Amino acid sequence: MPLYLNEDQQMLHDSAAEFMKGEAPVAHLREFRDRQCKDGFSHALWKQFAEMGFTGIMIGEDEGGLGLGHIEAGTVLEEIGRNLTPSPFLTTAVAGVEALNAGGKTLRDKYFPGILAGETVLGLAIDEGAKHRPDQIGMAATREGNGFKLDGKKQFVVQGGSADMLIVAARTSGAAGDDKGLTLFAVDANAAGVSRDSARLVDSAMAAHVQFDGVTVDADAVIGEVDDGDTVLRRLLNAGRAGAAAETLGVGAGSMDITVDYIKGRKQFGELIGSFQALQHRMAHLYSEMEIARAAVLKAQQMLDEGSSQAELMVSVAKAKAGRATALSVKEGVQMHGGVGMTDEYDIGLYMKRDRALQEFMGDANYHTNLVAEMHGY
Amino acid sequence: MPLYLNEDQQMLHDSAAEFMKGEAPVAHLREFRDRQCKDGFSHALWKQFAEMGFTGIMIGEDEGGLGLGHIEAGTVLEEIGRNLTPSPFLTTAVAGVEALNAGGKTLRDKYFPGILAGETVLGLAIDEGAKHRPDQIGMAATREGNGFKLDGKKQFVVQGGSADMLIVAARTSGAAGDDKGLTLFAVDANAAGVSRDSARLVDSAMAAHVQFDGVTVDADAVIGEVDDGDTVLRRLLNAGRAGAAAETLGVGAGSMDITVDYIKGRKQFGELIGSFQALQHRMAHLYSEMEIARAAVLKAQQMLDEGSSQAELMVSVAKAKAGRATALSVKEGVQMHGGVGMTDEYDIGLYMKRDRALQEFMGDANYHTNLVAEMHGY
Amino acid sequence: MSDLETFRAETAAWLEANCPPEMREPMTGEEDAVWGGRNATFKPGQKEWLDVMAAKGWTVPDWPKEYGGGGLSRAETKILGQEMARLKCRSPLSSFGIWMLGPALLHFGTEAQKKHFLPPIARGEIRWCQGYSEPGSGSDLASLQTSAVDKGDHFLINGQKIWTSYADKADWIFCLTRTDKNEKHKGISFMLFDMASEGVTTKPIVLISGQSAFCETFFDDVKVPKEYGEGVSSVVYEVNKGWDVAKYLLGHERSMISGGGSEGATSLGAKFADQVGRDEMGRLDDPMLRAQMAEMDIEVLAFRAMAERFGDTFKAGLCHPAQPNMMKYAGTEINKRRHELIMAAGGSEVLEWESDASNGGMTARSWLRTKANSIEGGTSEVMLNVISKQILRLPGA
Amino acid sequence: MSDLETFRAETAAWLEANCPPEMREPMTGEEDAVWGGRNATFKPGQKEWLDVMAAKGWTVPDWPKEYGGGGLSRAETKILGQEMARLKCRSPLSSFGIWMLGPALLHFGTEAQKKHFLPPIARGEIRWCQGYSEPGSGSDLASLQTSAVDKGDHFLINGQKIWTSYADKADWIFCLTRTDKNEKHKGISFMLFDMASEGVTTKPIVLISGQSAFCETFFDDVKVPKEYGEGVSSVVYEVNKGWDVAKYLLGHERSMISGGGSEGATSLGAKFADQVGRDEMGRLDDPMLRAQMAEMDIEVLAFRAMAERFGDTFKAGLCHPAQPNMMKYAGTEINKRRHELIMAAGGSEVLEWESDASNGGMTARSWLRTKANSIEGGTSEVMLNVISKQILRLPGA
Repeated sequence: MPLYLNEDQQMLHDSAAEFMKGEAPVAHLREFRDRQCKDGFSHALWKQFAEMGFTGIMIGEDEGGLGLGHIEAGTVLEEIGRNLTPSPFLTTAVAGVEALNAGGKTLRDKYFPGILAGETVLGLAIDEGAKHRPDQIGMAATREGNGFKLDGKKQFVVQGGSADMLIVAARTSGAAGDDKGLTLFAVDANAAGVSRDSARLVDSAMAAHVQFDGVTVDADAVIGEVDDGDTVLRRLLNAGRAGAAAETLGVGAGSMDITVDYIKGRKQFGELIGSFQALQHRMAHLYSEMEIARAAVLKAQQMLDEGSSQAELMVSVAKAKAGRATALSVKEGVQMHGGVGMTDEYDIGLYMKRDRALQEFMGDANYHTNLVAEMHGY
Repeated sequence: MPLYLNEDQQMLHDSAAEFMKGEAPVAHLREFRDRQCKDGFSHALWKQFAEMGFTGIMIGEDEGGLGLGHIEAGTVLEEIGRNLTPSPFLTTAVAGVEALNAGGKTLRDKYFPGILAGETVLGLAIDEGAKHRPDQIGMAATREGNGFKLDGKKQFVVQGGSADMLIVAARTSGAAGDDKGLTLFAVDANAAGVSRDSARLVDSAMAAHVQFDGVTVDADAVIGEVDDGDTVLRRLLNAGRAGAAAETLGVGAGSMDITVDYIKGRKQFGELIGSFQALQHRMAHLYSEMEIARAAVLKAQQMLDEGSSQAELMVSVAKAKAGRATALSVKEGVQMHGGVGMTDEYDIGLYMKRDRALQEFMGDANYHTNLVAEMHGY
Repeated sequence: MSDLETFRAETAAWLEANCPPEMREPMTGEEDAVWGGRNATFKPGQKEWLDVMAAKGWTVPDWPKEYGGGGLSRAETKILGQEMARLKCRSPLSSFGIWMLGPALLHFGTEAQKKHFLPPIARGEIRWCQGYSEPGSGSDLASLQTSAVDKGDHFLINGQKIWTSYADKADWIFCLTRTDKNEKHKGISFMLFDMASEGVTTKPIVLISGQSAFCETFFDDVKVPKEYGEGVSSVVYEVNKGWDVAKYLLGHERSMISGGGSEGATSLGAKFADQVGRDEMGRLDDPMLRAQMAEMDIEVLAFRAMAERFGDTFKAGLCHPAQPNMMKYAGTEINKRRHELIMAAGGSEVLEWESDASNGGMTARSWLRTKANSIEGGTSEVMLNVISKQILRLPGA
Repeated sequence: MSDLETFRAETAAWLEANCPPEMREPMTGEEDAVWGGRNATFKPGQKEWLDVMAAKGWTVPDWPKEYGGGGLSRAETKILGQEMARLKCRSPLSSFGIWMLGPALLHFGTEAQKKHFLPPIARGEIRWCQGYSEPGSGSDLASLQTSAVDKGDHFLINGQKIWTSYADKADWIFCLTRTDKNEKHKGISFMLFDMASEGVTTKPIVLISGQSAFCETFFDDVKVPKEYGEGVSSVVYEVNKGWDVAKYLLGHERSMISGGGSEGATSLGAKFADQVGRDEMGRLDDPMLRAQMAEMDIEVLAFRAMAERFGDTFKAGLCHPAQPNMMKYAGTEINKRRHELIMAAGGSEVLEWESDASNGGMTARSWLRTKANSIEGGTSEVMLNVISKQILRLPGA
């Protein structure tokens, strides 16, 4: 398959671009931020996502979705990134749906209709520390009667406060660091024993600390197989990471575009600063980095869609490369904007903030670079 | 003490600069290279070094030297670096003398007169692998009669082929990786059982692989104490590393200077390429890096001279920073010279080659950066 | 005992006797700084400490006595600083008047101007702000457009300034204005006027890191008298020669900012290793972050040596006059990278912006604030231009 | 069976039957390449393979038959390449005539020029070299000064070229000359002449990596006839329009060089871990080098995806026309960094320059050679200029 969007994918990309720009541009983020919205995103917008068909992209056609893949989800995510649109799309319709796709029909029937309608929001309760270390999950799920009892704490559950269901990774056997013994659960966010404490993040998204105190779930809540949560978790993580890379790419591209526009208009010393060769070379270098990141992200999505055995390697390459390139983009963006880049009035600072939050989401560039070394056996 | 050269040090620096430029500029290196000189340096020049007093800088006044320190040796080394002068100064008059200073009078009386006369050359037989790993020395020195028998192999013994005496680090107890158990020996390079195989390096210096097959030395050959070679080795390494950092600094400064000169004279597109802002910013950044490296090197030398307990940390900082800054200098130098920078006719490529060899000498920037992390306990 | 030793002993005794105990506690935040001015508010001990120090002239110990200073020699001033540091006495007064305007007036002012303006600065009675940058004039400051039109006995000021720190709290402003539209550098004047004048309004600027001391300041037909008394011109130096004053102060400012990289220069790796976690070998358990932190250790320790060398060569007059530009460039760039690593070490916890756990997003706000380091006081790009032209002598474009 | 399937089967059978066994061994070095020309020397099998391929026109399979080509369609050419790769047949002929001059003549040449010059190229009878750069004209190629003065029936050439690969071995040269001193780009002509002409001398260039194929070439009153026969002008396109031809070829060249970064793109860390050593956790035992190699894995794998995307979008006509500049820039810069890491992994062993152990300093020479990647075929700086102007549309200075 050639490494560019086919006609259908391009059409989806164009409609996502038009939609985000029209319905949820940066001003939309500012609005939800400034009114201190406790959910951090617009539920009405989430319904519009559903009307556009976005929420069903990764749901099978026989279950009411579009039956498409990571590339298509990525086109929407790139535009979310470019417009800094706050939404539960990545956690719910990409990573969450992919996890449920790996589980049984009962859970899909339970949650997919709400997702397709833009009513249900999922939270991913994976991380337990300040850094993403899915191999170190220690939260306990002990068998009790026909089901399980969950005890422990999860962090950085983005939109966890407004989630209807939490996908929880916990240990049914083994200890932190073991390969096997994880199980994934679909837990009602309002179940007894679940307490959520949300904090606004630097990019104005809301993320919850979630405490589980003897939360009981029955066997139906298991996504996939008991003790084989690793299989489901990998699909969830691959989808989430590739998706986050695509969103990051959008952030970097958006930041680059507004910076190029800015330096084309700003004069100092009687000349447009965009005519200064030192800035030109830095922007040309950035362009090159962003192009390479785009290719890496698309390749990772394509490999996931093809079920390639090397997909996981490429997902880490994509998350790391998109992360580094976009970090450069927002850094150059703020610096080239000069003083106004430091003000809340200009958008470039918001791109820097969103980039920062996305860097941490599901592993930063350092984490994935190290994974690549490990996958290469050194 | 203020962090700049005092009047005496400045005078020494000026005389070293004048001497190197007059007697051993880059053309001198080319001459010795092109005639395939098997020693890689001029013995006549080494005598001139002695006449200038350079070889005695670190030898005590009561033993016929100048009784000066690392700063003074560094002024000479910087000019050696700037002129790419081939000489055994660093191995013999700096690292070698410093090791002998840590040993007994018998050895000093034996070797100092020859060094002061510019007749004796010392080789440092420390490394056993392709990378500098002094904590991994495994070569055996077994007790035999009143002395020791040495067996093993040493690598990257710069000027080892023309050395009169080799300072050899070997194990009298313990195993590779142990803190204690090393002993340093002064071994006649022509002793029975010593075989030397020299190869020309990228920078035209000669380095030997030295094989020791049952080489017997008596107890007088021990520098310092048996099993406490670490103490002597540290002094040797600190002197060698700070010295190599100073020489590296000279290489970087020389490379920067000829590049600045080149871009001030080379025209393309009807303008001096030195007027292009992109090159100006890169050179200004390089200047900044070189200045910082210079401060770090001087600080390390000063701390060694003062006997500071933090000197070793700063020596690693200096070797790493000078290494990185100079690597940047030669890289920018070749690139800004363009095509002619790739030709043997221009000097810039020779700076790149010398930098490469100096990077490896007594630990590259990666090695020392890692050491700094370890010294900081993480 | 030498004179200086006597001075040290007496100073120490005086400080012990006169510094209120509250003023010997460590400062806990920006609000502990005393800025003085017409509308000054004081916490316990602050006013007493300011007054007693001002009475001795020790808010500005090295200024001449006739202008409210202490008349101390350079050596005595240094000793005073050392003793204050040793006894943990807080600075009695923070002031742009002391840091910026004072040096300019001492260098360029007339005798009458010095007598008029300097003593109230020394006593903390008048709080000053700086009116330099404009929305269209950042790096190219000399392109400023705020006009001052000569109306006989006064100038009429119209225009807008930006980045005027604490303009909303200042009493007076030292301000660059355009007095000749046909010249660039030679059409600028350095003017002093009251922020309470009719037509002056200010508006605080919200930064990406949150609230800030910065303001936009607007001048709408502001009348500035030509004289505030006999020989007390509102213009420092001469009309159309304000750029000379500004340049003098910019150099002053740059050498003040350049220390950035050495601030809090302990090893980040040592600081964060336990928090991030350690691997089986005891190393910080994020090999890439460890590598970056080790590189940062090198950068910080080397830059600290550079700062020492810069200080020593500067004092000895051995330093290139453009060297502060190099220090400013390198110091601010290192500091930005350092804060990136702090954010990476903190992970999702330091992403929180408003929680108690994150202390109101303090780490993230500090990180964002560092992004201004390489912009304020001359951008990194301007610093590099200066280095390439003035130090490397590269040809003009 | 479709026509193409038939073609594939027949081609494979023909190759099996006609390719000498020696020509199906892997090449062991540069000296295994066949360059042809008047003074060609051949190893066993080389001449046979060249002649039999040339007879079918398959040294240049996609050129028209009347010019010595195979007349194959694009699809057929691709199949021939695939079958040759599958059967491990070596390329029968390496030639700047095929790679550079051929495309230029096919695009700009007259019918007579094509008939005259192309067939001997296809048969490997005439070996060409390229005369572009001059000592004073590198990045600014159009400033070239080698003069061609119109003397009625011939041009008189004087000047000097540099970086003429294999000039000492070439029979003819395609050469940019200045035919109008009053114009820059519009005063350049693209000329063809015999290197055996009186007044042509060459001198090999020694690089920092050692001997090289590059030469300096000097023209001292070289007479170049205006015609080599009826309608066979020595000038391609028109006099003073040589820059159009050169630009066409430069674009061609850049897209050829850009592959650099993906060459030998296995993980350096995986390759060198055992050699450098492993720590207790099985990691490459040089934590900083490991971090750099992991970064390089990311760079190389991402660039490989980029190369694939570039190829795909290029073929589909979806790629920005200036994109080869970005590929050339990124690929060459990555390759340089990659070789720095190889040197660091090799340590003192690869510093050896002339020893047997180091295979004559092969690693070090390769490392040094990569430094030219970002200079030849357009410097990185020129690439960045082009990207900023043609892709980002940033304003001119």
